[in-house]
Amino acid sequence: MKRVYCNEKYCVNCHLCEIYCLAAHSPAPDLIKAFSPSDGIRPVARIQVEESRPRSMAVSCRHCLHPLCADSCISGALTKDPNTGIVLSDPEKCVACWSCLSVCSIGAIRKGFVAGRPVSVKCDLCQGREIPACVEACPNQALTYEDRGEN
Amino acid sequence: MPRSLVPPAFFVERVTTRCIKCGVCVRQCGFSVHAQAEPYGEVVSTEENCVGCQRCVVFCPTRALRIMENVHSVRQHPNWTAGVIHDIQKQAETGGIILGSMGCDKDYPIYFDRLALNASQVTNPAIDPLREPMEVRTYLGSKAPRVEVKRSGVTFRLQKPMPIGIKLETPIMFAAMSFGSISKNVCEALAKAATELGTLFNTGEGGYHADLRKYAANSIVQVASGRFGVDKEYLEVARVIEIKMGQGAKPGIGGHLPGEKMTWEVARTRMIPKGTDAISPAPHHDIYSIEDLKQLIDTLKEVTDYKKPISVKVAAVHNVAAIASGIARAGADIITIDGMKGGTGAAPKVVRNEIGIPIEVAIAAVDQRLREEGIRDEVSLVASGGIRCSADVLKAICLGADAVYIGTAALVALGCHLCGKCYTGKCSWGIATQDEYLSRRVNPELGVKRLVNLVNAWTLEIKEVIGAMGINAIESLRGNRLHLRGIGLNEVELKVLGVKPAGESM
Amino acid sequence: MKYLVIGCSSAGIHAMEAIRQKDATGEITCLTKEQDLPYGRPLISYWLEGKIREEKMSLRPQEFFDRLGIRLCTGVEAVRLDLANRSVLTATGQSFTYDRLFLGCGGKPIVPPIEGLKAVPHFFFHTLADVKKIKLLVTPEDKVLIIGGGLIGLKAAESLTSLNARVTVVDLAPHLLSSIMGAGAAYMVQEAICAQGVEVKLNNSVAAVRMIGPRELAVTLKDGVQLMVNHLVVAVGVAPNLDLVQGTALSHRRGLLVDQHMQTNISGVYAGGDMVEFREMLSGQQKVVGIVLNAAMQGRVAGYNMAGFPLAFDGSMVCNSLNLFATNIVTMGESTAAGENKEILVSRPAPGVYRELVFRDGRLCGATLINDAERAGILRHLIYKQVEVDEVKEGLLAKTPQLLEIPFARWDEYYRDLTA
Amino acid sequence: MLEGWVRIPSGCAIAGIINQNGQAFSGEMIARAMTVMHDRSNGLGGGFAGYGIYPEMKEAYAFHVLAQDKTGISQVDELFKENFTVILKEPLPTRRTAGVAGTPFLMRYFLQPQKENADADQLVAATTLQINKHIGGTFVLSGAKNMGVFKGVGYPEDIAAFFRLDEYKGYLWTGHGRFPTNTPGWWGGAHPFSLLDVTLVHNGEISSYGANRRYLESQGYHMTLQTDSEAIAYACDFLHRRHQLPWEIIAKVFAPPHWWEIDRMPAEERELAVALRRTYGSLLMNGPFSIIVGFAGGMMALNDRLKLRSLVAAQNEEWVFVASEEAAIRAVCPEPESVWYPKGGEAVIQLVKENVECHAA
Repeated sequence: MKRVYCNEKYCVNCHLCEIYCLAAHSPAPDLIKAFSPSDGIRPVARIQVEESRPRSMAVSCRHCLHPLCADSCISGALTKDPNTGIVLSDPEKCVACWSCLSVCSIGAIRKGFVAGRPVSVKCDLCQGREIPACVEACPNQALTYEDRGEN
Repeated sequence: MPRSLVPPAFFVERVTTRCIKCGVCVRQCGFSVHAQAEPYGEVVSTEENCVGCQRCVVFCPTRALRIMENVHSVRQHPNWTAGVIHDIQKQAETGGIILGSMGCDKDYPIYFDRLALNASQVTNPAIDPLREPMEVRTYLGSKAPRVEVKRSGVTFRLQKPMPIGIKLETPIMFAAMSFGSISKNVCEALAKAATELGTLFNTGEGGYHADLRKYAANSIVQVASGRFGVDKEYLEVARVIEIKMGQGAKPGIGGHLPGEKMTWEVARTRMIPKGTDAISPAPHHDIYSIEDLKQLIDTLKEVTDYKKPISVKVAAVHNVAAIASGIARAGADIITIDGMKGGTGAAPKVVRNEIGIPIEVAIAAVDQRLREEGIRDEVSLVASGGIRCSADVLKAICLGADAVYIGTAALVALGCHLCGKCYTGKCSWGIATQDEYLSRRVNPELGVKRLVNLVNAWTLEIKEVIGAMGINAIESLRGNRLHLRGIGLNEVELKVLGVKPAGESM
Repeated sequence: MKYLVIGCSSAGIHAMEAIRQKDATGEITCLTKEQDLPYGRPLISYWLEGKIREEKMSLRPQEFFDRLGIRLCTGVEAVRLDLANRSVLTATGQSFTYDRLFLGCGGKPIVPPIEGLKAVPHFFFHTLADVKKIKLLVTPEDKVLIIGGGLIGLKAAESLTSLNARVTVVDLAPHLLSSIMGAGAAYMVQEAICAQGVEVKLNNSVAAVRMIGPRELAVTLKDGVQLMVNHLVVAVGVAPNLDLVQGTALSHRRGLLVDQHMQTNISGVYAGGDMVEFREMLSGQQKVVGIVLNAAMQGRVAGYNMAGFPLAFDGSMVCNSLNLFATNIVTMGESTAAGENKEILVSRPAPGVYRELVFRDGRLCGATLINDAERAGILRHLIYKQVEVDEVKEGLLAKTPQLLEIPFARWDEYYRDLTA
Repeated sequence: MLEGWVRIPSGCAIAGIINQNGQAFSGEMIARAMTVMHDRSNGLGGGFAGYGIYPEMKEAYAFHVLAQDKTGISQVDELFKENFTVILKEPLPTRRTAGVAGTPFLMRYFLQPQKENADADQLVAATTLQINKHIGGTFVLSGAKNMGVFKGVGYPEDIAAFFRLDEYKGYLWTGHGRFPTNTPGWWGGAHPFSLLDVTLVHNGEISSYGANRRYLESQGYHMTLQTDSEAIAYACDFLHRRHQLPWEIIAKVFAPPHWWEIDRMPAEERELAVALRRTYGSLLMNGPFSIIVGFAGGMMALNDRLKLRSLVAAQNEEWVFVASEEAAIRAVCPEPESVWYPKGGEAVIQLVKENVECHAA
């Protein structure tokens, strides 16, 4: 399946991937409104940039074959779609116990908010878009969206 | 020193209603202009540091930033311009030479913009590039005076082999920019792009990085006055060897790469101790006359078993025609003329702006002189310094060049915004820097695509234009000054360029 | 091939998923005594607090069972195992035969030896039915005594407080959550809970209880103290549910014994989850590890093996994450203080945040994190893979974990084994 | 401004007839072929080259010289005296013809080099260039052994009549009708152009003229007549006489195969093709052209690489014809055995048979 890969050598620590991921998942019409939503709770990007100068790297969900997060989810909110292979979190079922956060081996799940409720938030590979927003936003082609033959 | 009198060169205007405080500009500015107390906190800017490289403007996701040049820093005065005044202030505060990078920024006339190209019409048709192959392939290196053939049955065979010729699929090459002044990623992008385009790249005087030797078949390696990185393997692996006698941006002076930029990798490639300043003296301290140069040319030919063309690069100075004639007679196969508007990583601003002549007149003069002496075909002529677009390439070839180098244009393709601060090594675009946090900003894979796109675009334009001229092979354009007309040039300029005024027919 | 799965919780579901992945045509039947679609046991406290509606609680929607072609029989309790004839008898007399059997019966609440307990009404905190009963009977201002200060006890305390009951928790151990954390961290949790009005009695237990009125219970503690409460909740812990196994040839100790392939000593009979005892990878000892993740992994391994796809399970690992009032608690690996040649480092990177990391010869082997769940999974991975982290200890203590600071040489390899 | 100063683009008619057995035939035949192509020229230029027309004086250099006035002629006489002995000097025989007016002085000389120096050809060539460059208004129409060029302002058929071509016999004739635009005709600008025995008739315009000219100038040639045909003629002389290249190779210099064709050639052939383009790139004739080069003993017809000008060839027994139009050929040879249209860059080279007596040295 196609996944987002980050080539750490060319990540320039600009965080545009985070900004455009957030915008893509926000109901707000544009970036400015997306960053200052009416309910005052700043939305969380589903990709995050690690910084350890001079190096930096964007980390997002690997959509594992046997995702530990789905295995440890007590409410069945986190499931791996059998057809697309994408691991999705259902905000209505999530009770924010953060078990998923405590087992995701690369720390790709974050504490977010949907309709004011705390829920787990993770990369959904921007369904409905040709290329994920983060890959499209990366100015240095450090993020690529490709199928490397891993299941 | 107390407070500097030099006003900020740029003002940072931040539209606060648009700023989402995301900190992109803070992290991207190589000159630490923007700052943020804590994540998503208020962003403030120290305008003195700004060099106007537009990195923040380009990266700001909400277009909240504008960098404006401070044009009202002095009372308007025709003689005492802002530039002159600020230079005096700086030197009064530092007592040192004002450094500059990139090319001459004085508004000398740009002859390229005063020359118009021709088109064929009615009496002979233009050639349709969509139907006919437009041939821009060029060979660099000296040409044989004549071809001797032997008839064997119906076909013919070459009796005497030709001197080595380097095939360029397009008459555009990447200019000499040393590893040390530019980052390794940029070197790799240039090398790989040249290989993909079937043209050459020049390593510059900084040696040839071990990792890039796989592109050696398209490389021109430089032997400069510092002899940096020159050893047996360096000469053997290269396709062309170029003796650097001068550089258009700084004729008559040497080069200086400061010790701070001398990282381990740069030092290893230059074969000098880490941390030392890399000084390439002017002149070569073993070439004080044309015969010494001939000796070096012969030595290089001998060492490489006469398998590689030897090029000599000189700056365009007043007697460049005589120099070129001497170089040709000294056995060089290729002469590179670097005009005064050529770029540099670091040079005293006064040298960069005031010494040398523009490439247009230099090429015209050299081509004319070599033709008069009947030795034009013993060498290939390469124009360099300030080539900005495909029209410049065409006009340089019409004036007599076999091919051109692009340096600054290539860097602009990779993101350079000509802020002119390469000498600081803090280039926010990751080009003229060895700082790993910055140099990763040029992804060679992306860089190659951009460079290949640029050269392909220019080559397509060249094919379209020569088609319009009714020519389908670049050989017919070389030295074909009849296809140029001068616009707004005076009598003397027309004569030097060997070009008729617009309005005068063939 | 006929597959029979007893119990439809995390272990059972993952077993069936694995079977269907390797055997597209096999007939799969699942028996569960739960009345409706399967739900995650830990959700019952969230239901009680009204944080989740019942129709949203199903671990897997009906579509899951239809897609995998599973015959789900709810409200059917298996009561007798006939290993010889490879069949199972249910409470209503039905009999199901099998070629491969999976036991995922999970755990059973432990009933402490309290004098008079059986005679008085008392709740357990184990199933949805339990909490539905509590919701029915407990009214605001009722006084409730919870026996057991572990995860279940404290979650019960939290949900009952949300029903405006006045809760007291009694625990045998010197501090709360003694099974998963050390005293220091536990004290912080206790402070947070008491601040919400919960009373905590430690080093104590209930000696006897007797009914003195329709909703009046007199409780005598070990230290002789008398308490008058309206309700009693038993939350001492959960033990493997071996009802079905008793009297059969299946060997067991505290939990059902299985090999690396999750197969019991009877061939064709597999098991997984809370009812099983298996090697805990850090200590190497046989333990019952009753966490959802472990049940899922064991179920999946069992499923593959049942479908003839040999796979070994390399050991379970303790890893908990829960919220108590506003405090988030994550513990993993050897997070209790015990154990030799261990170096325990504590840091408070931000106000209200407590991070306790346990190192043994340059490797992480345990962690207790309070209000510090951000990217905690990275620490779990360091423990699970026993990564050499000696030179990055300070970084792990001071900041949110970062992959860049882990001495992994090549990221594409790291990614590949993640996705495999 | 003198027409000589300005390069005149010209569309034209060209034709060439050769008898492989060296059998001489009257000039009337080429005139007849040119007549059919009347509309391809506008009467401002016509001309012919005849080979083998002075059998009785074939060892002497025959000069046809054109001058505006007597002084021109006397200066020419002076110049010839320096290196040659003048065997015969006489006006070029002409006939009053309606279509031809304003005729300049036309003289014919038969010369013999004084010293038996080795390179008589070089001397003749130098003298020709000298006259064209330095003697005002005076041009050498042709200067070589046993051949002559007859050209001027007028339709080709009138020029033929004016120069009484019917009275000459030669084994090879080429003809040209000119269609210059924007200026009245000029005797010096008519085709064919010649240098020693090489003559050139050319239909078309050379876009690479600037590059060709600069290269030829650096090899010692002086462009005086400002027509690109002159450049081609000098290029033929340079490649054939000074560099001794055979005509097949010269065709590959003027109209080389494209690089994609070269890349596909076998190694040896490719090596030669690359060498030719590298060395003589500046003599690549770019732009539309069809030319017929006449030389002692044969002729070559050639089209530009893209065949943007018409050229057709035909063969009948020992005759070979080339012309801008098939009609011109059929006018003199109604049923040729074969007719073909040579591809772009594909030369038609026809020599007189080896042992034929009239073949000049």
